Amino acid sequence: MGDQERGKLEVHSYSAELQERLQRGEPGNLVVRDPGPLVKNKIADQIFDICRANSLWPMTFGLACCAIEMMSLGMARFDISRFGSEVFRPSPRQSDLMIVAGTVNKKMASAVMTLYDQMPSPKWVIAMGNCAISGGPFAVEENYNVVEGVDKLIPVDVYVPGCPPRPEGLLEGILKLQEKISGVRHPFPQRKMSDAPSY
Amino acid sequence: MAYGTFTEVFFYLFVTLIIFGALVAVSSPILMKAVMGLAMAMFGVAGLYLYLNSPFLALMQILIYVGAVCIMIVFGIMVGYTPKELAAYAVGPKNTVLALIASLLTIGVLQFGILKTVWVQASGAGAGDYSLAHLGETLMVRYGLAFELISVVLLIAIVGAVAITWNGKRGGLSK
Amino acid sequence: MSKRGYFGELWFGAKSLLIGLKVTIVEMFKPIVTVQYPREECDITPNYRGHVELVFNPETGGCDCIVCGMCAKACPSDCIVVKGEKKEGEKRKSLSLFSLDFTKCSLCGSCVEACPKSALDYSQDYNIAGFTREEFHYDLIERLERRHIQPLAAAAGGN
Amino acid sequence: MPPELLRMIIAAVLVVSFVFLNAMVLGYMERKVSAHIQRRPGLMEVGPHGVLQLIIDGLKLIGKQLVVPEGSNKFLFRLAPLLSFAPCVLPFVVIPFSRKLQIVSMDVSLIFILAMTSINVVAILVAGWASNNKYSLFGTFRSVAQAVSYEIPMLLSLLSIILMTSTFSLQGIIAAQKYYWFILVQPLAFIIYFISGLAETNRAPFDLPEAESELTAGFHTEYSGMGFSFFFLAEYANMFTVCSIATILFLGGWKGIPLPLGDFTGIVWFMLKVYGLLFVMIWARWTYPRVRFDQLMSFCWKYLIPFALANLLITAVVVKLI
Amino acid sequence: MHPATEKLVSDLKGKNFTLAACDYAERGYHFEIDLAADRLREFAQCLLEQEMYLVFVGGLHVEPAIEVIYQFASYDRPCRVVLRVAVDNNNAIPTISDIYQGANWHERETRDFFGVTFTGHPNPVPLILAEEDVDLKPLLKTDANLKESAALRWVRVEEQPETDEKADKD
Amino acid sequence: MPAPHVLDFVYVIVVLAGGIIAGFAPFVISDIFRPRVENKKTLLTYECGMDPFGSAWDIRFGAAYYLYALIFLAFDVDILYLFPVAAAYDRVSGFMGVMEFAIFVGILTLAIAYVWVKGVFTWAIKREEN
Amino acid sequence: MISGNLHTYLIVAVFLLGLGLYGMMQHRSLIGMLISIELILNGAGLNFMAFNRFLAPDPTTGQIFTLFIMGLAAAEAAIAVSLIFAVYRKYKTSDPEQISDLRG
Amino acid sequence: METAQLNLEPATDIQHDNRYYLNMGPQHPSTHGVLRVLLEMDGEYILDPQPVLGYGHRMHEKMAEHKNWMAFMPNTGRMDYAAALPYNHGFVSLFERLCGIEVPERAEYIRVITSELNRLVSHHLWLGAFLLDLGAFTPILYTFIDREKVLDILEDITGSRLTYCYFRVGGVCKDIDDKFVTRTREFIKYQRERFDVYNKLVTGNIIFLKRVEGVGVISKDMALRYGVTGPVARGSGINYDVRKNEPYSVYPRFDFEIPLGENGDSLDRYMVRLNEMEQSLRIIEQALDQLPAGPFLGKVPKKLKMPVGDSSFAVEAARGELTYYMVSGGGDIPYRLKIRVPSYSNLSILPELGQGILLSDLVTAMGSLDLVIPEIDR
Ligand code: SF4
Ligand code: SF4
Ligand code: SF4
Repeated sequence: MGDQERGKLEVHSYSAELQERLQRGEPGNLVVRDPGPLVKNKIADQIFDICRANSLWPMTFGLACCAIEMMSLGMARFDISRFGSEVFRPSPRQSDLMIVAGTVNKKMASAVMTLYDQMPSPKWVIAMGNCAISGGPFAVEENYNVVEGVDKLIPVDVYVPGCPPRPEGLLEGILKLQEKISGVRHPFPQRKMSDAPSY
Repeated sequence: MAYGTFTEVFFYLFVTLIIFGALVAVSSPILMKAVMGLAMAMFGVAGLYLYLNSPFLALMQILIYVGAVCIMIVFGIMVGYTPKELAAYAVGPKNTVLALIASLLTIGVLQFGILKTVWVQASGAGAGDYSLAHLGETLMVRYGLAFELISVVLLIAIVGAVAITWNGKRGGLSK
Repeated sequence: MSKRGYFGELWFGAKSLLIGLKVTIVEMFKPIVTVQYPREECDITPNYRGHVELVFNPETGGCDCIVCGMCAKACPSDCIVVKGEKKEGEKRKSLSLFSLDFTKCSLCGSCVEACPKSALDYSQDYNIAGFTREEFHYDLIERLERRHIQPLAAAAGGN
Repeated sequence: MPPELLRMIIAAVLVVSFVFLNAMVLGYMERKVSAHIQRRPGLMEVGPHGVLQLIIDGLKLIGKQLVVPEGSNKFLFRLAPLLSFAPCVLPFVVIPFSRKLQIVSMDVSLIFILAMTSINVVAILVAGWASNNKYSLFGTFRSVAQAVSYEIPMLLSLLSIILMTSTFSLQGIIAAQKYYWFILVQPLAFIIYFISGLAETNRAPFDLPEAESELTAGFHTEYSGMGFSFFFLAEYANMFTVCSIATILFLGGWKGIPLPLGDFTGIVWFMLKVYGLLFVMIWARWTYPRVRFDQLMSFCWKYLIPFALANLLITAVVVKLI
Repeated sequence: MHPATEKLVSDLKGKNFTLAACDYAERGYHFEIDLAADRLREFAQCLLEQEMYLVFVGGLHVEPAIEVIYQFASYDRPCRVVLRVAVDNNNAIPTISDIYQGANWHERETRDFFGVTFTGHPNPVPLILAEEDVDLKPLLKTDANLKESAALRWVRVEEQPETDEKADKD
Repeated sequence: MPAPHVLDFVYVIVVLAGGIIAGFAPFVISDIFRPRVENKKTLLTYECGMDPFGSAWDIRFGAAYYLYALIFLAFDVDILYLFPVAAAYDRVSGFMGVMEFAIFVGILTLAIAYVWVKGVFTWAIKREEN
Repeated sequence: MISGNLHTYLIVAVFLLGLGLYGMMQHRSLIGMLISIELILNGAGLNFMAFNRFLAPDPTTGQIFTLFIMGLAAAEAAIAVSLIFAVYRKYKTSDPEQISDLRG
Repeated sequence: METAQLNLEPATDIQHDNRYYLNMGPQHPSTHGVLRVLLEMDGEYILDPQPVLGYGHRMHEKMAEHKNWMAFMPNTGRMDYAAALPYNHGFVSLFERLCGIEVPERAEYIRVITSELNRLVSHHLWLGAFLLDLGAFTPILYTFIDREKVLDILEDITGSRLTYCYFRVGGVCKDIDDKFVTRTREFIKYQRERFDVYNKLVTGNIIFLKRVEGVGVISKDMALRYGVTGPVARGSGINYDVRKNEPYSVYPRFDFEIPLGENGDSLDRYMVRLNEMEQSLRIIEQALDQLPAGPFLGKVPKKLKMPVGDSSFAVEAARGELTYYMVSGGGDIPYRLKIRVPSYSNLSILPELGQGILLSDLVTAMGSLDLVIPEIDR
């Protein structure tokens, strides 16, 4: 391969798709084709939903500072594995949950989109940290590179604010996601409302 | 015997495996599939060995052919070549029709021969000691020299193959 | 082959591997260190920086904010919007809007330090999560009132 | 229906369910043991102490979309998990769980197990190649080279036992350990066998094919949902097979101190031994770093095989002398 | 002064480079020098021979031309040298990435941020920004806040309010 | 007339069939219930989030791996010959058996020694030779 | 009983041989030929075994011969693949016209 | 089915070398976040690894040109999030030097203590991540247990766990108390014991040694040409540490050593960092002993007025020399702030380091460089 072509490989270029989404400010309809399941069965769906909610395998996908807190969550002090989510899968094919932990900039954005696409459905996204939610401290006037919120690129299910959020915050986000998926808040027994965060 | 038909069914299965596998092996353009076909045929042959009273050989067939030869072929070729390059190994013109005729002819002639020949069953054939230990004993005592020779053959194969492919330095093919 | 030689290597290696196994098995029987969060409350230090919050002043029954706008000016990310209005018969403006866009906050503390009346402080909310961004655009006055109504929560959030 | 056929079907059902059960137990064990080694509780919330987690995981994987990448060879891509899973149930047919509990007793049981486990390599080869993914191919080549290399010390160490017993029948081998376990006379063979077994099943520190930090997920990078889970089932089944062979050949199989459990004594002992070995496997996995590929290979060829050969020769001589 | 530093100064003087000493306590570096673009490589070569390593290369957008700033330091003594080189009319400057390999990325980055061309650079492709952003040059100032190069030179402001000047020099 | 061991293998085949069914059924169930959503790049080969460069099938991985397979093949077959020998080891008269066995193993060792000396197991750092 | 009949085995063996021949002639790639050779060798092995079972008085001879065939097949495969490597090294370029659809 | 998508070019196009290209990253477990390395490979060998940066670019330098020091403080804590306090330190010290602001002694001591604690935390993280790269999963959990202890101590005074914004021009924003002192002392004792576990589990392990010995050798000459600093340079035997070489803050008052390696391979870098942790403990101990009373925040004008001109300040961050170079045009907002981050130079050595080594070795070498990518990209 010549130097010219090599140079091309080394350089990143945005996809047209990314520019579209950035311009639109929302991911739009990502589904290209959805024949739907062969059989749609309510009860089966409910069972599967409970299973999905309790077995969220995240993808190892740390982008910046928040990634360290995401790692902390997997470690002994906080131990995400209590909820069966310690199986951090390196490949998107085997993961259910994408925790966007950190700043997404334009260069990274296309990778984020690709990885999201490559996850098999059903899939969920948690935007962790202010950067992933809205660009955080980098959503300033002179911003030329940071994407102000991953929800402009891909649909986000749960937002966990903070800079960085404490690992408990992320855990709370995962619990919220479980609630969203299965309709029940975990863990059992349910927590009393007064214990819930004050807001 | 109550299971006569039962086992017979599996006999047909094995024969089908052989035929189908062999067909895939010779006709599939994808190396991987061809080798899978080969493996299938080997399985079938192993099955037939069972019916020929030799489970040991059947398992050896699987171990050697499926577990070693097939893997070696695929692996050896795949690490060394891309499909495009493999395509370049064509030797001679492709002549399917001729090949078909020739092979059909061979099969026909031989079949005719087989069916026409009267095979004299030796007395006591198939009733001898089929145990593994007996096999081993024969191998060591009667065919002792051959036994050693085969190891020499394999040694030579290793030495030859390494000598051909290994260029003496770096973990790669010599260029 | 390194300096240890063929067998030395073997011996050294086997020994080191066994030592490794010993370490892990010893650790295995030590108590676990996990704080099982939703079931156990973790001890958050009182100095934890949660999002910014108006301080409740029990003497006045409200907050001390004088709507000077220093906090909004100090904020590097423009998270804070303060508005006040002058009520009839009052000398100073009173607070009518104090909104915080927590999603942009970097918890730097500029606002807290800039406030001349110490009317701002960090909250203790460490475990917030929500389904939309807008959930984190807080109206701090409303929050203050709420916590004022619920004195229990005020004790936790207002120190 | 002839009773024999019924027996066959029951056997098939038993074996298959045992494979699933084993995967669940092992998966749970692995996650719990690793957690405790790392001083955390591990699975807790799904079911009491998380016992239901593996079932939930399995169900979730069933409900997961199966992605067949565009560039892959779709037929082989789908075939590979099946090819990996189906043969790995077979060794269970001949494993003697106790004096009586053995589905089929063959003269050549050991060879049978070896033959069946060797098919797994083909499955990996097919899986990695069909994915058309560089990381998968990488993982595949490593995996195959590793599996085939370590098969040799494995065979050699087994041979030294066979030299002593002159039988390939597993029950026969257990019977030969009437007075002492073979681990006492063949410790080297046991160690070699166990190390090769670790490598054969791609367990850490030999988990190069799945080396996360290098190859993302190795040969099953592209597999999602069920495809992925079958590789795991197969891995766990193979682990069980490897450990049960070690138990039978070196640890006296189902033999043990009689317990007041009647016929179940054998099973209990057998399972205890096998899961004890499996625990060691898991323990080792969570202790060591991963070796490098060339080190892995040279360890096999420079240390294991020469030692195994020497051990074999010595055994041959000693057996004749005694 | 450290003998090696003395040698450096005198050696450079011999090659006709005059280092201007700076007050370390105020400015954090010891020497500064302005150079024309054509002498840059020679200077870098000298410094490499004196075992100075490259701290960074950075751009500075000023009138009349963008300046590229190099900082060198030494591993075994406190000695920092700041070098300023103005780019020529075509926004170009010779590369030193073959002398200091570490400059390779710094130069690519400067190219990204300021659009400076480093002539002779082996691999002049964007490093931090993407292909589409070649024209972005984010660190260029707008005309409104662009300053003269001379206006950014160190001036000792005695009348700094509320700060008491440190008087010590080395 | 099938030999009795054929029955054993019928067992094996039935269990294999059980395995295949057990391997198939979850796929079928999964096929029924699983979602089939496709995004734009869902079917793209994964390569760390970038579009892959070319096909993996166009890669040659070099002969280092191949050599292992090659040596393995010969070795494996060699060792498999030892199986019947080992089974009959107690039947063969003393000295001769040991000798034959030793020679065989010796030849095996020769192969290892050759390959070792050749340096196949040493993976040196490879610098590009210009 | 078809499984108890020598003819069956012989016919299957011949079939393997025929297919092997077909493959040898039709397949233009060396690898394809190697596969075909393996098929033929298998046919031979099957023949040996069948004769051993039905014709020979000593049941071990045929088995041992088949074993040797396997060993030779393995050695042959090893050498053949190495040779293919060598051939490839020798003739690096090849005629574009020879490209077929053969893949991996 | 039959892979018909594959376009067959004429055979003359067949590449006769074995090269191919492989993306490692941006989403890859061992690229520590968002580094993308474009590998030119031949089999398992890497011919040319080219890092492609920018996946974590967060425009810190641009933002610095629009903000006064206080507004830029949060950014300094977010560049190298694994060890944010040295970044704070360098930044505030730059202004203090420039504007001649006195810093109370106590503040300097607090800065040193917290910075060193932060260095410890960073090395904990590195140690775990490095071993994770080598395939050992458990050590990272052990180091994180220790790390959490420090984080608790730090959180107690700074309010955050990771992205500190604690130092201020003229001091620090919150005083430390006795609780902090006792907890830190306890921790020092605890940590010293933990080294034993690390050593037994990791340093003595043959697999680990085999993986790191002689891998990724950086010679002195190479280090010089690339401007490598920090533990990476010290691993190659270069006795360079800003804390000793250009002493700042109150570092000259402490007695500590600069651990040095010999060969410059990954093992040396590992040992250097491990010893550095010990040295950090020593510094903290001494600082705690000497801790003077007094104010923690000096007198600082509300609005800094900086003199015109350029100045630079170098500190020893956890990964090496961090240099802030500021050009000011007067006023309180810098005209230009160039941040020289240590990992940038340390990573730029990778293309040369990674030539001709195995993929696994590349992972080892990268791990031993201790990269924090958003720091590199800024
Ligand atoms: S939200 Fe804060 S901590 Fe998280 S990535 Fe962004 S800047 Fe870093
Ligand atoms: S903490 Fe900082 S970023 Fe957050 S609101 Fe206050 S000033 Fe703004
Ligand atoms: S700085 Fe304090 S007093 Fe001023 S507006 Fe903000 S909160 Fe109110």
